Amino acid sequence: MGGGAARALTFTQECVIPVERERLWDFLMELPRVARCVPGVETIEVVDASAYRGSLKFQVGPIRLALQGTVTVEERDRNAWRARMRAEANDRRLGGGIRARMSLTLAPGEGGTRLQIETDLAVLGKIGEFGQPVIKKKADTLLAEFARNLQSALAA
Amino acid sequence: MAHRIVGKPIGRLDGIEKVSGEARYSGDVTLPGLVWGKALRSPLPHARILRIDTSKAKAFAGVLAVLTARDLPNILVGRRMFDMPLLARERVRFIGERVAVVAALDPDIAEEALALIDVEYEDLPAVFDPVEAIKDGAPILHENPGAYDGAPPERPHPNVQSVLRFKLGDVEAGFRAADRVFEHTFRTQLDHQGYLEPHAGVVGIDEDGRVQVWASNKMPFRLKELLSQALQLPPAQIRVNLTPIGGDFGGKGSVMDLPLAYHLARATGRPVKMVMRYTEELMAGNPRHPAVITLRTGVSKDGRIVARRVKALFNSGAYAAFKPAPSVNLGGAGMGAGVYRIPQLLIESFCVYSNNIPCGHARSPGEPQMVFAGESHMDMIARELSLDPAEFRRRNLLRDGDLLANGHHLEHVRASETLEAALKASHWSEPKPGPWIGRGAAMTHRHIGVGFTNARVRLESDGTVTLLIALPDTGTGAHLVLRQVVAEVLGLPLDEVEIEIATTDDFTTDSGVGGSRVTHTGGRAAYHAAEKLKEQIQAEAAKLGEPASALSAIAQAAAREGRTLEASHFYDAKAHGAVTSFTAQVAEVAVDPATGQVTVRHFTTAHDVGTIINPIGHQGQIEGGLIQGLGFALMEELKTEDGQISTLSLGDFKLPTIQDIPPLTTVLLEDAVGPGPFNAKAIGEGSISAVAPAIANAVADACGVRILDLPITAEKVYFALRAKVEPLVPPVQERQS
Amino acid sequence: MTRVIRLIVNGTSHEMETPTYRTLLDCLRYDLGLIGSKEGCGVGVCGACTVLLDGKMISSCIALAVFADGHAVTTIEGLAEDERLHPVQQAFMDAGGFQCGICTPGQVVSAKALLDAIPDPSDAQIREWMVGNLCRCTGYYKIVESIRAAAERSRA
Amino acid sequence: MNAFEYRAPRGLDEALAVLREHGDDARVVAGGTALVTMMRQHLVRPGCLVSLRDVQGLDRIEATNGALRLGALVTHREAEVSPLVRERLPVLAETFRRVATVRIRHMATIGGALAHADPNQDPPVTLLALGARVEIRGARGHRELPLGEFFRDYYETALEPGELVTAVTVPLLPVASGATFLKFLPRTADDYATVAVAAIVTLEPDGERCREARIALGSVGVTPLRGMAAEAILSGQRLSESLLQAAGEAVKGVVDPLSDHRGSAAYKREMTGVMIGRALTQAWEAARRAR
Repeated sequence: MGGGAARALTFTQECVIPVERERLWDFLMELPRVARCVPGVETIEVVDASAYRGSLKFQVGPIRLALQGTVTVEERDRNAWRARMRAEANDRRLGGGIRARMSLTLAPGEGGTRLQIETDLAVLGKIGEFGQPVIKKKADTLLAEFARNLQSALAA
Repeated sequence: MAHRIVGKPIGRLDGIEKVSGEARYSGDVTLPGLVWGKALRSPLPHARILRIDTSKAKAFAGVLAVLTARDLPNILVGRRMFDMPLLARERVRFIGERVAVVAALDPDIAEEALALIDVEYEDLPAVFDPVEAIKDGAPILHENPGAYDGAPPERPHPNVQSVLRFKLGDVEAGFRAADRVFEHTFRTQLDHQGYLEPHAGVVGIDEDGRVQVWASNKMPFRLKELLSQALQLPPAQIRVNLTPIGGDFGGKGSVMDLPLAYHLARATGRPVKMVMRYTEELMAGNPRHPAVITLRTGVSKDGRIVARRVKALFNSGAYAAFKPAPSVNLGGAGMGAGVYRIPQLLIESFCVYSNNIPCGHARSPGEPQMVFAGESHMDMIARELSLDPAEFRRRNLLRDGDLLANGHHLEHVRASETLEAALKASHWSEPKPGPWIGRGAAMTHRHIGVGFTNARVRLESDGTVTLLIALPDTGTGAHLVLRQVVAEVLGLPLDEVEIEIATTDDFTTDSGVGGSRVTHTGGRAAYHAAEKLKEQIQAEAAKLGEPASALSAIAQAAAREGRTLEASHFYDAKAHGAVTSFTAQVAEVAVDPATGQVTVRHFTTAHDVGTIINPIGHQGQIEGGLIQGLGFALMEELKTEDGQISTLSLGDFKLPTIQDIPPLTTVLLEDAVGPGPFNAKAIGEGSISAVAPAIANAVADACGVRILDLPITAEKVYFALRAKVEPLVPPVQERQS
Repeated sequence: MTRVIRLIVNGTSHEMETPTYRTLLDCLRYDLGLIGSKEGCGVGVCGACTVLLDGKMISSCIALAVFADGHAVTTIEGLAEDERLHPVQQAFMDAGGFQCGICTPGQVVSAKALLDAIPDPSDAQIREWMVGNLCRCTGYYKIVESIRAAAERSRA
Repeated sequence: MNAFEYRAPRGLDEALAVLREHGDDARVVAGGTALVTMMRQHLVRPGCLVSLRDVQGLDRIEATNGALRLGALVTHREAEVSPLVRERLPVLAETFRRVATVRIRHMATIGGALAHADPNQDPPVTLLALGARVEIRGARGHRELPLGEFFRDYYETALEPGELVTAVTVPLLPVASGATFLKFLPRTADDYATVAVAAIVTLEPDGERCREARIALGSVGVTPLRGMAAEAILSGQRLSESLLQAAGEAVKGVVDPLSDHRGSAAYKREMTGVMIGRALTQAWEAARRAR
């Protein structure tokens, strides 16, 4: 059993960012900046202190998703160095969408801070009718790329 | 006794429209001004609907109407228990539930418009597995199911739809008396009936304000009642027009989209056609219930069953609406007793709510699930007792005077003859042709259906006879069978008896097609009506001094006096008789040890049948049911992950093809005593249920691997084989709930 | 967007204006009223929509009507010759090669194409050719018999 | 389906011009078995559909020096029954024969199959093992790519916007070679492969040792894969159980399957090893006979 939307498998990305935990935390808590590290993100705007609205383009071969939706920061726990956020986005033209719950944890690591991103992704509606496993795989690679971009953004 | 027409291998004379493409199914019906309806479905398994915005869809060119629950009366529909809204109201309970409906000039425009409807949801906790669903603290699907019309009183947990019990003697005492007790748990998958005609319907409101309905539905009179309730209209204002049905297999008995088509017709002032895409069938039809079944059996030293307890959990999904039985459960649960005399028996069957597709009836409802479990269990016990599985069955088979789980006592029991016939034909006792080859046997039995049917026969002025009947043609060949019965009684050639398809205006009632009923009830209704007409004809002939064979002269004489020779009969078989039909099947399989692939090398099916009225149609029922059983055993599965079905096309949900069928031997034990015309029995549901366990038992015999959950995929067999030699292997693919 | 196309259906030429998105199946069924061809799976798997395009069997549910512009289409309605059933049609009736009949037009059209290509097919050839025509009623045994019988009848 | 503009150019240059004109909004269609299905599912919504069906000269199968050249519009069925393909490259004809159903093979084209780049298709596997090259035409003219460089990812190829596949060239087998394509279908006969493998074995003059082996794998990665490590293990060796074992282990190392209705990733990996062992055995025997 599981709560809410139909779940996909959970992906986990791990990477070490060569900066101290505080700096990484502060960076991550500024979502618009983080969003620029997400491949395909086109716009991101602040709704309120914990909610953001944005759009993302994402392609699986012939299928092009233009997702519009919101990201909500559900938890900011600087003592536990953990943040949880929830993304909901739909593609109007295709009639479908995605739901993602992400949890970011920061831990001391070799020469920097170990960032762990756990993502729980659901693919809904029409999009879900097309090879679920393929889209999961795609999302996985997208998150890996995000982690790499984050690294370089902070290294700079 | 010898017959002229009954029992003759007559081809499908009734099918000229079908082979020529002229047959008009519901989806082929068209009316002036007809428009198309399409439903928007929930992408979430359990959520609150916060907001629906249909403005963009309404503005889309070619759209005539968009309706949500707000626009409809707050009516709940069902076949027996009324718990399903026409459109989701405030809350969705499964992925695929209808939340809005659109009418447009063509189906593509309607589907385009669906994407323009904005729905805002708020997730609710969901539950998918039936075992989880009845634990304390599980998410609750319906606050007060007991309040629904037709809801059975007993409800040990709010997520239980219904409980069905079969009890003989004192089961605990039985277990105390047993020398050995065995317990095994089995799982069966979610499976679609697989008819190739998706649900289709046309609803129009004629100039007299009557609602005209064309629907792929096998019970026109029940449909009329259900629509009258769903639409809040007097029954007289609804006419159901019969069309051929493109496959039923139990799945075509609900109102499905018809109430929505009606409301769209009201909203647009046009007749509305709604045809589900096959993807919608697989996502939101009413498929076969998945099951979790535990059997506990106590046996004596000499291999006799002294007690059995069966607990079945059927995962019914979000609504009970698709189950027609008064129990709102699956009668097949009674097959937990198999074909065996079990003095102390307790079967408990629970249909459970979960956030999955609502399940319904499928060919012999509940039986393929229960017989897979029961007949696998029998082989596993036989192995433990070092008995030949056939011998273990022999010692326990039902005999004359024994009781079924439901308390019916049996006569003319031919269980052992049927088993022996299958064993002989399959060379059971001969050595197997090679390594990795195994044989497995399984048995079942099926009641001869009951119900009520109206038939009317009329002598036409040209001397031919017309049979008026309101039983839809689901493809079984029943209409041809009924013509044969009438022709036999009246001594006419077959081509002088025609069928006329009635509407719901022509009769007052009829229980329709299903439950292995039609040859019995329709056959008897036609038989007695024909007998009555025969008497009239003889009386007329005597008056005229004509031979009774001078039919046109007799008809014309009556016509001159303004009379038509016509006779009707209403046949009503209420309770099941003391006779059932037994089936024994043997599968011979080869297992590829390197891949786990199972090949059925040969299949033997033996049936205890009555008088066969049409051998071609009869054999067709056996073969069709058997291959459905093969698909259930080896390949068919609607895979779900947290309520989301991922096999949403016939490219992913695979049905057996013409290259997947095994060589087949059929054995028919004829001339039994049957309640149908000329001693006929039933055959439609006789061949499907024992196939899976026969194959599972053969796989175990071939390679020593016992598969407890269907389907028996190559992967499961492969990893089970590996597990025998290596303890640490990847798990067999995650089990589906 | 619409397009004017010309189809030669069962020997008769039809010129019509049809939306570009119209499938050949919908064009036959709704524009021309030839309802013999059925939509089952809608993805080219089940064969209920089988028609012959220039003599070759195709899935009309995943072919656009515009694809057939200027080409010859044979449907189930075109098999019988002046009220006389095609041998395949007769054989399906005699041998009980159908039950509900929803797949039958596709079965018959495919079987006709088979006998046009291979007048005397082996059972293996019948099964390989017909694998794309699903039938849920018959279990296929009587379909094989029907085609065998039709082959014999055609030779006679 | 959404409303779209339909264009059916009769020549290649015209087709390229139409593609330039419509850019990102245009989709190319030939047989339509993949694209029309996705359009019906509302997954693909082109503004303009450019059909190559009427383009002349892309439907030929011809023998060029040491190779077969199949035009992009050749259907799977035409490739399957072509006497030329059956005589020169029977393994390729057999591979096409295993695709879906006769009806689909009548519709689906070779160019379409390559451009669609679905890793679950059969022909790319055999074509990859055979060392086929893809001919591409675009605004900037003509170019050619080895198939191994053509597939990039799920449904993604090296085709630039506005480019088209025009043909595929397939070298014939060297002497003393045998080739086998195996499609593992544990469910139904009309299913996609759970695993598909192609193996080509070329023997030394001694007729015993393997001079060269070429292995390709389908349905076990984001593109069809080459089993190079296994090929290296085989070259110079004599056929033996242990050699097949080693080759099987080697291919298992390169695959990265997805769990789906046709099997879990773990099962597909195991089956790749089994199938490649069987394919190599058959190819080896064929090579012996071919001497």
